[in-house]
Parts: sequence; C-alpha cells; structure tokens
Amino acid sequence: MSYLKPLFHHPELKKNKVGYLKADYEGVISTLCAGCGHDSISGAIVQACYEISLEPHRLAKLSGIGCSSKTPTYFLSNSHGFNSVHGRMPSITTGANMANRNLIYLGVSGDGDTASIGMGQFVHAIRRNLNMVYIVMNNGCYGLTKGQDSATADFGSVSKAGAHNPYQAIDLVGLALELNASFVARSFSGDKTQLVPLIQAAMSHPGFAFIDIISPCVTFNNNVGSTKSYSHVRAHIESTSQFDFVPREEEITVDYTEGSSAEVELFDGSKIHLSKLAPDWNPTDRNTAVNRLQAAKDHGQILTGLLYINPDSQDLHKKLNTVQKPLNHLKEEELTPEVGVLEKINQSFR
Amino acid sequence: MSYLKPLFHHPELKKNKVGYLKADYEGVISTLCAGCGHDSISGAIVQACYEISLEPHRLAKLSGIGCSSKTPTYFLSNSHGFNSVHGRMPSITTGANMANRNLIYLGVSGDGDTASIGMGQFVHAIRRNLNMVYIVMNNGCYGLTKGQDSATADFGSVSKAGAHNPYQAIDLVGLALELNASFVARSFSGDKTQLVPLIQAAMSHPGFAFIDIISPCVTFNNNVGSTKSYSHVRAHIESTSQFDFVPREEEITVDYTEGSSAEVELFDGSKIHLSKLAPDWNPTDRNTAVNRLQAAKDHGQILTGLLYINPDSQDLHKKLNTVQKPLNHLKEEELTPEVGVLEKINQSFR
Amino acid sequence: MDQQTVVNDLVIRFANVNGTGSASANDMFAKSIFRMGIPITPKNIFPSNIQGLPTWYEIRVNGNGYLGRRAGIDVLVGVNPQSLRRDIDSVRPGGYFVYDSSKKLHNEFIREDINYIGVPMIALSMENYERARLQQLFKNIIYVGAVATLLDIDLEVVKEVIAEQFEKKPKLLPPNYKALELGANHIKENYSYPLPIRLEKTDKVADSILIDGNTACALGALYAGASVMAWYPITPSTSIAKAFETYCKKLRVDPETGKKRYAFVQAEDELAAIGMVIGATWGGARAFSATSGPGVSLMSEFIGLSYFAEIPVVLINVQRGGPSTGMPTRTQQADIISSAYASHGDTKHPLLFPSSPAECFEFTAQAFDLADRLQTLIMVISDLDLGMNNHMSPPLQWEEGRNYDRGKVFTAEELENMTEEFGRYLDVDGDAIPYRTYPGTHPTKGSFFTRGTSHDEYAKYSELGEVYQSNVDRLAKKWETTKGLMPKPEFYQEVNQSKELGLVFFGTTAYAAIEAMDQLKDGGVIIDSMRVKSFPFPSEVKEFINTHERLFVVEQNRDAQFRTLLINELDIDPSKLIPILNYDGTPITADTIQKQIQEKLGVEV
Amino acid sequence: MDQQTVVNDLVIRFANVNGTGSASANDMFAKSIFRMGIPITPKNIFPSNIQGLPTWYEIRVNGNGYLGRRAGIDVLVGVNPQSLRRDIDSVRPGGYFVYDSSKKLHNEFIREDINYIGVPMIALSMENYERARLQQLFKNIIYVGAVATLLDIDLEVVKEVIAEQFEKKPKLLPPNYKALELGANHIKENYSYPLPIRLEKTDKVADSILIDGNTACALGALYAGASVMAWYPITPSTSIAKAFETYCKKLRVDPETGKKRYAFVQAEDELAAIGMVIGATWGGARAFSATSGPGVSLMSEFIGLSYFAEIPVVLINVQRGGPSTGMPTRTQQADIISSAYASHGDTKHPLLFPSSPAECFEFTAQAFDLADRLQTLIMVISDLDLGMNNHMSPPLQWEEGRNYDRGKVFTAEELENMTEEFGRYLDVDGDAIPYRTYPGTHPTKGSFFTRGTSHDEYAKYSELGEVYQSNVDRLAKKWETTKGLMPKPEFYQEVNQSKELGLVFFGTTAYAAIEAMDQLKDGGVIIDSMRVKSFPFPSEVKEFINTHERLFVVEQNRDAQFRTLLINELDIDPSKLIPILNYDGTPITADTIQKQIQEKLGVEV
Ligand SMILES: Cc1ncc(C[n+]2csc(CCOP(=O)(O)OP(=O)(O)O)c2C)c(N)n1
Ligand SMILES: Cc1ncc(C[n+]2csc(CCOP(=O)(O)OP(=O)(O)O)c2C)c(N)n1
Ligand code: SF4
Ligand code: SF4
Ligand SMILES: [Mg+2]
Ligand SMILES: [Mg+2]
Repeated sequence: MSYLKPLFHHPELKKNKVGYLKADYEGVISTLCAGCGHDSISGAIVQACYEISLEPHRLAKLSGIGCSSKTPTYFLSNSHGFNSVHGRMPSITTGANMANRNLIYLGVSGDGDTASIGMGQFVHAIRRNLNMVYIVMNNGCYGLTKGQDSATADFGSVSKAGAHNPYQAIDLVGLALELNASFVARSFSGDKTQLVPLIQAAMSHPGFAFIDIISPCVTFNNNVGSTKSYSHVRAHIESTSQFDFVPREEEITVDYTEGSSAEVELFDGSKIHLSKLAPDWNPTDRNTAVNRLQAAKDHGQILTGLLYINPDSQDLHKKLNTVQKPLNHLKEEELTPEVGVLEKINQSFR
Repeated sequence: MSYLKPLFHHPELKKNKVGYLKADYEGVISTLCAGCGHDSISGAIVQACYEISLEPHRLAKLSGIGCSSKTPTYFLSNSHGFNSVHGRMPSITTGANMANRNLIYLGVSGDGDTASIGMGQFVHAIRRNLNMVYIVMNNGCYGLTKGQDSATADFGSVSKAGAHNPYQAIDLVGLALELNASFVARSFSGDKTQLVPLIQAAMSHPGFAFIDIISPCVTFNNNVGSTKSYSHVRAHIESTSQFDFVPREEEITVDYTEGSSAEVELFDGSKIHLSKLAPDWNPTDRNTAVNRLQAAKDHGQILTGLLYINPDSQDLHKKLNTVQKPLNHLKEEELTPEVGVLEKINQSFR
Repeated sequence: MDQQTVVNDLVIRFANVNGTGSASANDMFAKSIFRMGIPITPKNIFPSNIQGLPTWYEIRVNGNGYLGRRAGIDVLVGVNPQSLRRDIDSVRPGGYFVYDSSKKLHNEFIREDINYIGVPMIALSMENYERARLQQLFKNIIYVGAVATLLDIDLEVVKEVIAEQFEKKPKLLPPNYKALELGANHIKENYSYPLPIRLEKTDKVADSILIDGNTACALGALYAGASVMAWYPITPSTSIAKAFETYCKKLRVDPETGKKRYAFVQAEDELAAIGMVIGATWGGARAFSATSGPGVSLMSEFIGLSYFAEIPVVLINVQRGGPSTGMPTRTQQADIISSAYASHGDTKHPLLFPSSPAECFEFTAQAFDLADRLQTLIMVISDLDLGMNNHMSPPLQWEEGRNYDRGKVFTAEELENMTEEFGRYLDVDGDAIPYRTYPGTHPTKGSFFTRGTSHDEYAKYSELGEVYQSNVDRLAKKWETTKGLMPKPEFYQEVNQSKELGLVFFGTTAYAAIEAMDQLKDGGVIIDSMRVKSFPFPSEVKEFINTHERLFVVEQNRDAQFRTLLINELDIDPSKLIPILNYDGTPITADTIQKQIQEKLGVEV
Repeated sequence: MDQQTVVNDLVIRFANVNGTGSASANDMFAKSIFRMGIPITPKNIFPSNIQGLPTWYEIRVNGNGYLGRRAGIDVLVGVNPQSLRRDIDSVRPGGYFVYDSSKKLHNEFIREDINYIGVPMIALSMENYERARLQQLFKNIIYVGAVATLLDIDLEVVKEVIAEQFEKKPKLLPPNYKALELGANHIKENYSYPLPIRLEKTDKVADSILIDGNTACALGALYAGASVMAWYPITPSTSIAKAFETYCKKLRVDPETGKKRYAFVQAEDELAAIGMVIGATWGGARAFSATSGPGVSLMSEFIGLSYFAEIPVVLINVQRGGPSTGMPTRTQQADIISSAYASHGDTKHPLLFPSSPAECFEFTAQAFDLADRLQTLIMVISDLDLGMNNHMSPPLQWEEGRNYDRGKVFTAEELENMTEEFGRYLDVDGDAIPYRTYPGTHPTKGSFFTRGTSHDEYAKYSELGEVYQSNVDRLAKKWETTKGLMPKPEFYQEVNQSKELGLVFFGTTAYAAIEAMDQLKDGGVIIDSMRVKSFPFPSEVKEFINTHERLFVVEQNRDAQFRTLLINELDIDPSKLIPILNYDGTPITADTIQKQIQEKLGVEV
C-alpha cells in the first residue's frame, strides 16, 4: 500500500546543480512504524544525494528483506531499485556492479539480513572490495518478524519481553575492520549531522564503504535495558571526529585549527575533513581503529564516525582488470570473436 | 575405495588407560595424495586421543566436504562420524551437541568449506560458543575441486598456474578472535609436537575451540610463491609458546623456570602449560592476542600456538540452561506432559 | 430495505489499522459468539508490515457448522479511514456498515443499497476516558458493545470473556464494561435492534476449542517429545516456535533445578536450522523445525541429505503465497511439488496434510513417529490460513500411556549381544528400513560413518554402480513401506459406489469443499468425496479415483500441483482429474468450488 | 581361442592410477584412432579423489558411428595393481588382457577364457630412461605403442598426434617416439599381430571434432556475448568455468589496454553465484553460471526470484549422480523435476537438453537469447558424461553476422519519446512478455523497483488478490509463449505414421537410443523415435505421443522424471508411457535399452 507523497511536505524547493528538487530524491510514503530509526536514515540518504547533486538514475539502490530493506522504496523513486531476497543483497549488487561500473551502488540491509543469513555474502563483498555503499540499519532485532533478538544484540541486552541476551554480539564494525574493509564507519539514525556527510563520503569512496547505523526499533527494541534503544545510544555515543564531506568542485571555506584536523582526499577528488576530537586519531590506520574501537567497547561506549579509510582502495574491477566501458554497453563486435576464430578452434579439436 | 590398514604399521602396541591400542584410534587407509598435510593432522588426532585415553565412542567426528573433510574416515573408526554437506558441518554439530552434551565433538573442515560457503555457520557456532573442537585444515586452496584459490589464500600468493591472488585473505584466527571465540589457536601440519597437545587442550575446553592448521596441499598449492607451501610456512613460523597439555589425573613433572611459564587450568581440571617465548604474553588476554597477531602479519610471520583462551567460557548448554542429562536420554515421563494438562490447555481455548 | 430474519448465518468484518490494539477487541468479540455455542470462522487479513496499514478481521458465523470462508460481507465495522472507500464497497447490497460517526461521513461514501449505522466511537471514548492511549483502546470496546447489541449477542457473555482476558488485571474490568455499555446504549437509544441478521444461543460447538493451527503443531511437538527445536523466523511459521517455547517454559522445566528439558535454538538461517535438526536427530533426540516456502527452498540441499543418509526429520511447512517472497501474509497451497520432490536427484518425501488444529496436533506428533520409523524427513504441510487463524476444532487428544515409536534403533545391549557385523543400511527385516545407532551407544560396536555420498550397506563409501543401485532401490522399496504407514484418507457421502463424480481435496480446502458438496447436492449434483491426508498415497486413494469416472481436484495454487502428484504417483489418466483452483491468496470458498464445478459440468455436458 | 576378424568395432579400456599422467597418453591414443577416420567414444571413469585411486579410460571404437557406451570389454590394458582382479574379470570371454609383464602375473589372475599379452612396460622404461618421473611417463607411451601395434593403428598417426601435443617442447619428441617403438617392437617380436579385432583407416569422421560438452558450453557463452560469469567449483561443471576463462583470456582482452571485456568471479558459494548472475543481468549484461545438482538445490530460492521478478538468467546444470553429494564423478539425468519446478510456489523453468557438444554450444548460445526474450531463467541440462567426456561432434557453428536477441528492452531514446507511463510488468504486446529497462538508462523515465514480493503492472507492491492473480496468470500465459520459442524435437525413422510404438529420449541418452532403435529394427521391431530438445514441450512433442499407441521413455534416473514432465505438462495417460531406466551412474547402453524394451514387449504381448 503506497501513496504518493503530497508535495507540501517539502519546503526545499530549491533546485540543486543538476536541476533537481529535493522532492525528486524522495520515494513513496514510508509504511514503517511512526518513529522508526530507519525513516531517519532514509531522510539522510535523500539529503545526501540532493546535496551532492547526484542525478538519481546514476544510482542503483538494493536491499535484502526486513523493515530496513523496505526503505529503498522510501527514497530515490527515480533510481532503479532491487528488493531482493533475505540476506543476499551483496551478491545481487556484485553482479549489478560487474555489469555496469558507472553507477553508484547503495545497498541497504538490516542486522538480521546482514549478521545472520547474510553473513557469508557480507564478508565476501568486503573481501572483494566491491565498490558500493553498504548501510546496515542496525536495531539489534528482527523488526519485520516481530522483534526476535538479532546477532548484533549485545550480551545481556534486555528484550521487550524481559529476556537477557546470552550471546556475544557480532560487532559488524569490528568485523569489517578485521576483514580489511576499505571504508568503515558507524553512526546513529538520530545524528543526521554526522550521517549525511558520512553517506556522501561513502559514495565517493572507490571500494566497499561500510556504515553501520544504529537505528532504534521503536516497536520492539526501545525498552529500558535494551542497548539499542534510542536513549541508551544517545547516552553512550562517543564520536571519533567531526566530519565534513567536501565534493570535488567545492572550495574548502572552513578553517581548521592546525593539528586538530585531518584531511583525506578521495579517489574522485572530493575530500573528507575531520576535526579530530582525539589527537592520536588517524583514520587511515587500521590498527589504531581496532584498538580505539575495543577501548570504547570496554568502557561501554559506542564509537561513531569514520573509523577507517584506505585511500589506496582497489575495487573489484581493478582486481579483475576489466575494461573501462561498462560491460553492459559492449556489443557483438566487442564480445563475439569472429567466425574464423571458431573455425580455428574447431581445428584444434580434430 | 578403502582398505583395512595392515597392523604392522603400528609399533605402538601398548594399551592406554582405557585399554585401547593406538591402532584402535585409526581409520581406514587414507586416499589423499601422498604427502598431503591433512594426513599429518589425522595422525596428530589419533595420537592425541590415544594419549589422553579417550574412549573412542565418547567422541563424534563431523565434517563438511573437501579433501580435508574426508579425513574423519581416516581416524577413529570406532567413533560415529558424519561427513555432511559442503560448509554445513557447524549446524550439524550444533544439533548433535544439543541432543547429547556428553560427547566430545570434533569438527573437521577445510578453508573452502569454512571461509567461503561455510562462513555463516562458522561465525554463528562461535557466537553460540558451541562446545566443540573446530579444526580447519587450511591449504589456501580447494583441493578436491583441483586447486582454485580459497578465501584464505594470501594477497599476492602465487598459484600453481602462476596467477597472483588479488584478494585480501580472510584470516580465520583474526576472525575468531574478533568474534570472541573462547579458544583460538593456529598450528602447522608439520609441527606434531605442537599439534598434539593443542588438540588435547581443545578437547578439554568447554566451549568453541578453534584450531586453524596450515596444511600444505602438495598437489595444487605447494609451488614457489605460494604462502601456504610447506617450505614457506616452515620458514615463517613464529610460535607464541611451547605448549604442554596435562590431563587432570597426571602430575606435573616438568619444572618450568619461574616467570617464563604460565599455567591455565581448564574446566575439567586439566591444565595447559605454556613456557612462554615472549615474556609479555598472556593467553587469557584477547587484546594482546589481536595485536600480536597483527604485528606478526605485518612482519610476514605466521604466529602459531595457543593465541587465546577464555577460562570462564560458558557454552551453549550453559546459555540455554538445559538439564544435565543428555536430551536424547529423556523418555516419555520427562518429555510428555500429562493428559490432564492437555485437558487444561483445551479448556483455555474454549 | 426490509429483510427477512436470518439467524446464526452472517459474515462480519472489522476494518482496522495495523498495530492499534484492535486485534484483542476483535478476538473477544469472536470468542463471545463461540461461547454462545455458535460455530465461527475468524480470519485475520493483515499486511506484511508492523504498524499503520489497513488490516481486517473477518468472522463468518454459521449455525450449520460450515467453517470455510464465505464471500459477501453482511456487516462491516469500518474504523480505518485509509480503507474506507474499499470497505464500503465491499458490503453486500442490503448489508450494514457500522462506522465512527464522531465525524460526519462524507456524501461520496453513501451507497443507496446498504444500511449505515453510526456510532460516535472516538467521541464517546474521549468523553469518558482521559489518557489518549486508553481512548484508543476503549474505542475498540465501544464498537464491540454496539455490534454485540445489533446482533443480539448476550453482553454478559462478552463480559465473561473480558473478565477472563483481564484475569490478572481486575482493575481494568470496570472501564471495559463501561465501554461495552457505552456502545450498547448508543445502539439501543438510536437504532432498532437487533438487526434482522442476528445471533442466537445454540449448542453446535460442544467441546470444540478455538485455536490456531500453529499452536496446535507446537503442542503436538511438545507431546511427541521433541526436545530440540531449531528455526529461523519467517511468517507464517514463526508462531509455532513461539508457542513451542512458551509451553516448554511452562511444562518442560525441571521443577527442582530450573533447568530446561529442551533446547530452543534460533538459527542464523534456514540452512542452519535444518542442519541442526539433522544433527540432533542423528544424535538421538527428537528435533524439528518450522518454516515456510522460502525456507524450504533454502533447505533443499539438506533435505536431500536427510533422504539419502536416512535421517529422521520433522519439518513443518506453513505455506504462504509464492513464488519468491510473494505474498508473505496471504495463504496458498503452492509448495506441494517443491515439498514432495525437494532436492536434486531421485528424492521423495512423505507429506502430512492436516485440515484442522486437532489434526495439526495429531499429525505433528505422528510425524515424529513416522520419521523415526521410516528414517526420513516428514513434512507437515500446513498453510497460513490454518496456522495463523483460529479455527473451531475438536479438542486436542493424547491417549494415556501413549508411547513414542522411536523406530529401529539398536541399544547398547542389543549391540553387545550381536554376533554379526552391524550394517547401518542393511535391510534386515525385508521392509527396506535399516537399523541405526546413536553416537556414544557402545564402546566398540555400532559406530558407522554417515555420509551424503553413495555408500554400501555398511555405510562405507562406494562408487560401484551396483552398490549404488541396490541402495536406491531399497529406498524405493522403503517408499512402498511408507504407503502402508501413512494416515488413510477420509471419505464423505456415498463412498466408492462407482459414482460418476468424485471430489478430492486436502488441508484447509476441506472446509469449503464439504460445504460445496452440500450445496451441489441441494442443486441435484451428488458427488462422493475424499480428503487426502498424506503422501505417498495409501492404496485407498487410488481405489477411490479408480471407482469414479470424473474427479474434481480442489486446491489452492495455480498449477494444480496436487493433481500432478496424483497423476504421477498413481499413474492416473490426467483427463479424469479436473482441477478446481483458487490462488489469489484468500482462503477458497464453497461458492468458488461450486461455481467452478458447475461450469465444468456445464461445458462438458 | 580362434576368432573371426572384426574391423573397427571394439571396446578398449585402460586401467590406471589416478594422478599418474596416464590421461594424456590415453588421450593421444584415442585421438590417433580418430585421425584414422574412425568414430570413437572415449569415457573417463574416475574416482572422487585427486591421486592414487583406480581410474579407467574406456574407448569404444565403432565404424558405424554409434557413439553410445557399449558393455563388454574386448581389450583391457591393466596397469593398476589395485584393480587387477576386477579388471581381469571385466574382460569378455575371448578378449585380451594387456599387462605389465615386468613382474610375473600370479597364477590366481589367470583366466582360461581370455588372452594374455605381456609387455614389460616398466622394465623397458627403466632400461631406457634414467629419471624416475620419466620412467613413469614413458611407461604409458610404451603401452600405447604396444596396443597400437596390436590393433594395427598406424604408428605414424600416433607420432603426428604426439608431435602436436609437444609442439612447444620438440625436445620431448625423440624419447616419446622411442617409447612408442619400444612398445611396438615388443609386440612385433613376441606376438602375432594385429589381433583379429583391429582397426582400419576409414572416412566416417568427416569434419567432426572431438570435444567435451563443457568446453562447448563455455564457447557458446563466449560467442553469445556473456560478459559476466559467476560460479562456484563443483564437479562436473567446473571445467565450463575453466574453459570460459581460458578462451576469454585469449579472445576477450582489449589488445591495446590489456583490459578484460569480461568479469569472471569465483563466488563464495552457489547462492552467491546465482545472485551475482541475477544482479548482472538485471544490470543489463549477459551473465551465466554453471553448477551441478547440489548447486541447483542451493540456488532454489533465487531461482524463484528470477521467475517471479522476471530476470533473465542462464544456468548450466551438469548433472551428476544424486541424491545429496551422491556420486560426484558419475553421470545421471536425475535433476529433471528439481530443475523444471525449482523453488517454492507456482514456478516453472524452461530447460534445454543438448545431446552433443555442438548442441552444448548452440543451446548455451540460444539460452542467452531465450532468457533475454522471455525474461526468465533458462537451464541448459547437461550431464557428466556429456560435459566431461570427449565426444565426436559436428563442428561448432556461428553464422556470420548473427546478432544477439536482447529481447524487449527500452532504450533511453524510446523512453524519452514515451508518452504513457512505463509499466515494467505491462503486457503491451499480448505475448505476456513485458518491457524492461536497465538501471541508469534515463534520468527521469523508466526506473522501477524490482522485488520478489507480489507487484502490480508498474512493479509496485500490492497485496490485492486480483493484482497478484493477474500477474501470475500473465506468467502462465508467458509459459505458452515460451512453448513456441523452444527448439523443436528431432525425429528418427518413420515419424508420426501412427505407428504402434514410439521411443522418446533426450540428452546423452540419444546415442544409445538411436543404436537400440537400429538393433530392434534388425530384430524386426520397428519403432519411431523422437529426441526432445526442450521444455516446455513444443506442440510437436504431444503430436508425436498422440499418434503412437505405446511409447518408451528412456532416461537415466530411477524415478522416470522426464516421463513425469510429459504426463504432467501434456496431460498424457501414464499407461501409454513406459519407462526405460538406467541409473547406476554409468552412461546407458543400447543393449540395456533394447533388452528392457524387448522384455516389456514380451511381457505385454
Ligand atoms: C529466506 C527467508 N527467511 C526468513 C524470512 C523472514 N524475514 C523477513 S525480515 C526478517 C528479519 C529482518 O531483520 P533485519 O534484517 O534486522 O531487519 P529489520 O526488520 O530489523 O529492519 C526475516 C527473518 C524471509 N523473508 N526470507
Ligand atoms: C554445494 C557444493 N558445492 C560445491 C561442491 C564441490 N566441492 C567439493 S570440495 C570443495 C572445496 C573444498 O575445499 P576445502 O574445503 O578447502 O577442502 P580441501 O579439499 O582443500 O581440503 C568444493 C567446492 C560441493 N561438494 N557441494
Ligand atoms: S518494527 Fe521496528 S524496525 Fe520495523 S518499522 Fe517498526 S520500528 Fe521500524
Ligand atoms: S589435492 Fe591437495 S588437499 Fe587434496 S589430498 Fe591432494 S594434497 Fe591433499
Ligand atoms: Mg533489525
Ligand atoms: Mg582447502
């Protein structure tokens, strides 16, 4: 059941550089629960795409199954979308990316979709450094099937029914770092200021850009004792840095105090600007990220922001050494060897 | 095609405490390639079980599919075995363990079986801290399907055909640590001295005991340039410690120099004795394990030995709070509620 | 719009918003009718979402005890503005539309051919209750009071049901009663009541219970001694797991130690779930899983292993609308072929088709005996309609002293006394069922190596053609043994009288089929009928088909999948079997069946 | 043991040890016969292991061009001590056993009814070569020389084949030639030669090639423009991937940049492999995967998605012995039902059944056109015998200027000029095939949301029964369209003459079936026959069946799965279709077919 969104919802009637209104980046009205964290993330995606003046058809959005995986209908109606099957978004995205390297691939998944049934595909998309943005809307539970604990639910976290989770949580960020993901970030659905530039940077990153976004499930996992509740997360957030994304064409206008900021240039010429909250912080050093993350966990804190980026990221097309022209553009002349070649092949089997 | 092994292969005709000869722990003759690392590991398993006087029927051996997964036929013929399907040994073992908590579960897998198709089940068996020994016979390739790179093949490692692997390796030990596995070790098929006590300790550990054993594939991945070749591994091994396993009943007879050794007491009263090669080494501290592992990798070294053990490990039965009596021993009286109870239930639906 | 009085025969539908607490009010309403001794058939029609979308609750009331869905809505209680247009349109001419008259109904919503009954639900609620949440909740009770009065439901019965519901929160009773009265009084003061379609106490319910099939399946597993459940959440099967856990917590905890006599494992996916079940039954416990179509597809490889390695498995498939993710909250019977022949290679799996919650209970319990006896996977084929809706059903029954049939398992003692070598796949008894042993049974005898590769009678690997063939031929022979052990079909009307016409159906289609049979009889068409309960088909199934000239096979899928099974397994001439199909996701109705049969008869005459 | 001379008609088998380099010697031997213009059928019979177990290489030589396997071994070259007993037993009475006489053959190995020919292979090799590795290798060439001489194979032809093999290592030629002569001379000096069963140059090969089906499939995909292959290793399909990569490296690399015009991705498992293919074709590339039974089972869920969301997919299923892991190195045709009806819900998938490498090439190429045209998954159903063994085949053909049929895809221009709204699932042309668009095509038009849930004609989510039903009814209609596009069957002998008996077969069964037909004819039984090439069945299939009274359906599985498809899809009376089955993992022989048919005829007369 979906409705066209009435236009008056959107005061931003200013066109961006490619001539689109913010409304052009929206989707149909959400059917998620009122207050669901996932809707805030959809909003951030809309905002991010509008701001960087992305032509919507230059992006493809893909997802698995779950409340989170429904969100691609709620943003970017002018982009092709693919709501696939449970836990298998990464393989679909891999194929799509192989077919056409010229698009931006935005994958959306849930913690059930990724950390349980989709674990294998998640790990291997990272291993291949597939050029995509991979967002997990992480609520520590299975929203759509009514609130069972997911594998990211923290040890001891209390469910709505009052049960304490006896399992260690899978920390997707820790996992992504261990697996050498080339862009690893964590954020919070309630922190749009951080989220929007993170998504923009992820879209500029030429490789696997992972953003684990804690996104409270207001219906099933927002109770006292849940470590994925809105209030718990708000209270325990610790940020690596303040974060700015500067698209290639824009000049940097902000002045940063020397030493307190770091700049990372991305492949497409865009820049990430980090005003560091911790002086020893270097977003291109994986080992410190691992240790900082662990330290935060030990203190019951949730570390957010960009944790690690590999500026020399080589994506799957690079690894496979494919042609620049998207494979789906190749025609008979470029794909089918000549008839004479076949005769030679026949000859080799006589 | 399997043959009975002629008895003269075994000079050890001494019975162990439970009255078994070493031959009683063997299986049918291996059909693996002559020199395959996997056969050495089978040998170590036989040795380990014989030495600790395990009654063979007290152990169940399970595997997936691959050359490695064939090995359970080559040891412990008197134990029940289960050669399941590709990548799914962990789930079978989980079920078996739920049915009967009184047996020792020894799972054997390959790097293809675990790090590719079996990734999800591997991760979740760790998450549940399933009480089992999980051995990966890691040769960096798919032996049985004729030598394709596996996901544990190192970046840049050269295949028999001369191709350089463009993908980052999945380090199963790093992964297990990240996932809070309660017992994490790495070893080498060529190092029986280390392997035997490691396997024994793993069998005494009440939780998920992971041993990643580098096991060269002499047919497909033993060439120059392969980082899983026998000679490469031999040359790059770095050991955390010298390792002794002391079963409960035995007294410690060796004297260790003070300060240079650590002792870990296991759940069943057995002890692990480590004569430390590095003075700052503490096998019960996960963070140092992570860092030492990373440091070794940075230096191109392969760290072997027991890397981490959690002496407070709580296995899945503990988490689920199941009865002490194996579930498969329960009878009608203990399982089926009385007929009167059903009448009450009916009443509640009227 | 004058009408004749109709007693105990109507369809009432509530149009609500998902997640607003109306479900509990509607349930109490339904139960009150049931308590009056009148058979009812409630159906939840809900979206694949958690909150905010239209959801319907429909109750068919039928004094004759017909339990199928019936089309045509007599009374619609419409409290969801989103679906108002559609809801009003769905009322049958002459029917009643009960709405919240707190705001005036717009002219465009007025149909001339139906009756409007306004109840200022939210206005009354706001007048009488303070907290917004309560205003929402009591609004629901207000319409219950109003509709109860319109239909002549005894308010005391409703109060009794409410009292049971809030047994542990007696403080809530007075405000609930008050809301009920508010609604009732509004009707009494403003409308003539009861309506010409109304209810009357009767005794058609006897000792029946009102329960959903999933709960019954869970209880069946509990009574049958399942001690391991491994599962992955998927609609519409999830509530089996939930119910199993709930009842186990009550009934399977050691009172002294507080420890559990069951292991309940939420797996990481369906592949792992079925793997755990296979491992657990291999280990000697009774274990099961419950899933739906997509889960069965994912389990396919493992299902082949259980077939070939002969490992008992109980799997409940609560079917939903396919293919793919399909219609996750709608019903179908469209996994027949994919269940019967799941997995590559020559594989076949016994299926059980319960038609009622009582059968869900009994067949789930039997599935464990059959699985252990036959050492193979048994699938209980339910569907969303049966699994998630309440059904009037005979009570669940368990005979005093009933024992489990654990099948052919050698004990330590038997092994000890054995002189010949144990052969895991030896057909010792001639019924093609071999003996097994559990791991850990005996120190030196009875161990074997289970594998999915081809093996000889001693479970040893073999690539020899003749060894392979004699093994799969034994499996084919076991299939013959299986036929003799499966529940027999049930016959209705004049059975096997070599009549011209026959009707064949299974599962939830039974309700509508039986009603259609009576309707056809009224129209002069006499049809014998048979409800099939199991696959492979017991010999009676073929006999019935053989002794009839033409048979209608009724099922809820597009491709007439059950008909395929009949043709293929019984070598029946397809021209004899005429498909009667319904596959739009709603439960089939008697009218649909009757109409389609009449059309086919018409065409063919 | 005197014998009549038999020319160009024999079966020779080499018994070797896995992994000892005999494969290449055996191949050269076979090719030499082929070069003499004599049709041959080589088969590798290998274990599921890498090294050290018995492996056999069998060549049927038949001057009449019968290409099926034939039972009964005329000459056995036994160089594997492990299998000696079995090998000697397998020689037909009067046949020849060639062995390594370096050591004396034990008495227990002497059969009175066969001929023994000793060649001191290893002794000769050790005398003449120094390095152990070379001694091993040249031992193989020595027996080639000996057997060539026994059978009267022109040694010059063998040398020519050796020369081609070592084209890039000419230094190896002299020692190879020498080994050949060593073997030949030993025969010449010690035995009367040639044997009564011997070979003679002929011209029955014409322009045929000797190639395995997997290589042909790979080349078909290459020529059809597949640019993405995603796969997971599994016997017997792996060599498709290997061949595809090998030829792509040669023929699909941009000569200027060295960059690849293909993406070759080894997936982490079969679920990921098929997911990548679905993603890639959704993205507008031609993509495919190859697997075997266990892989298809694992792909089941995704296969349902491709059916329901209408995404073109080409999947090659090289069948092996099932169920479960089964017999991974043996052949069967036992994935027919699981392929045709893969996945839960109402699903059906078109299948193509190649019978020869030339058809592997052509059908794989056509599969891409059909998938794009029909927007659905097309499975090419091969098997281990066809895929991994060399077969004499017509040459592969590609017509000059042949274009791809990419089906109904709107371009940016077409979208730009469109006035009506684009509807992804609108049946615009009445053939039930809708139009699609690739992502990124047009800035504002043509985007849509692909989903596995039920959807309307504009790809929007819908739970409405009528919307769902009209969509799946269109899919059923598309199935009708499909029938018209699939390759038509091929008929042999006197077709559709309303004869009494018919023979139906498909895939690799063709070789043996055609031979059996001739054998039966010789025995006075005339049978029409039809080779089916595709499913859903074109109308000709039904016509053929209708015009014959009784038909034998020959297939290589236990459950007569193909017969099930015929009965179910064509509404055929099962009693008309008599199954002829072979399922022990070896390719079916003409004798088996003939014998079974005669038995059935006998019984029924
Ligand atoms: C194969 C399969 N199994 C199970 C399901 C049922 N299912 C739908 S969503 C979901 C979990 C979703 O959890 P998550 O990914 O965390 O998303 P959320 O709803 O919490 O955003 C499950 C198990 C399914 N659709 N497909
Ligand atoms: C579902 C499935 N896919 C593929 C295969 C084929 N297969 C057999 S073994 C194997 C890989 C084995 O590699 P690994 O686990 O590393 O074992 P190794 O042989 O190297 O010891 C594969 C892909 C299979 N048996 N089942
Ligand atoms: S159930 Fe939870 S995750 Fe799903 S829409 Fe509601 S709040 Fe969001
Ligand atoms: S192929 Fe490799 S892994 Fe397999 S048996 Fe041979 S050496 Fe071992
Ligand atoms: Mg979630
Ligand atoms: Mg390996």
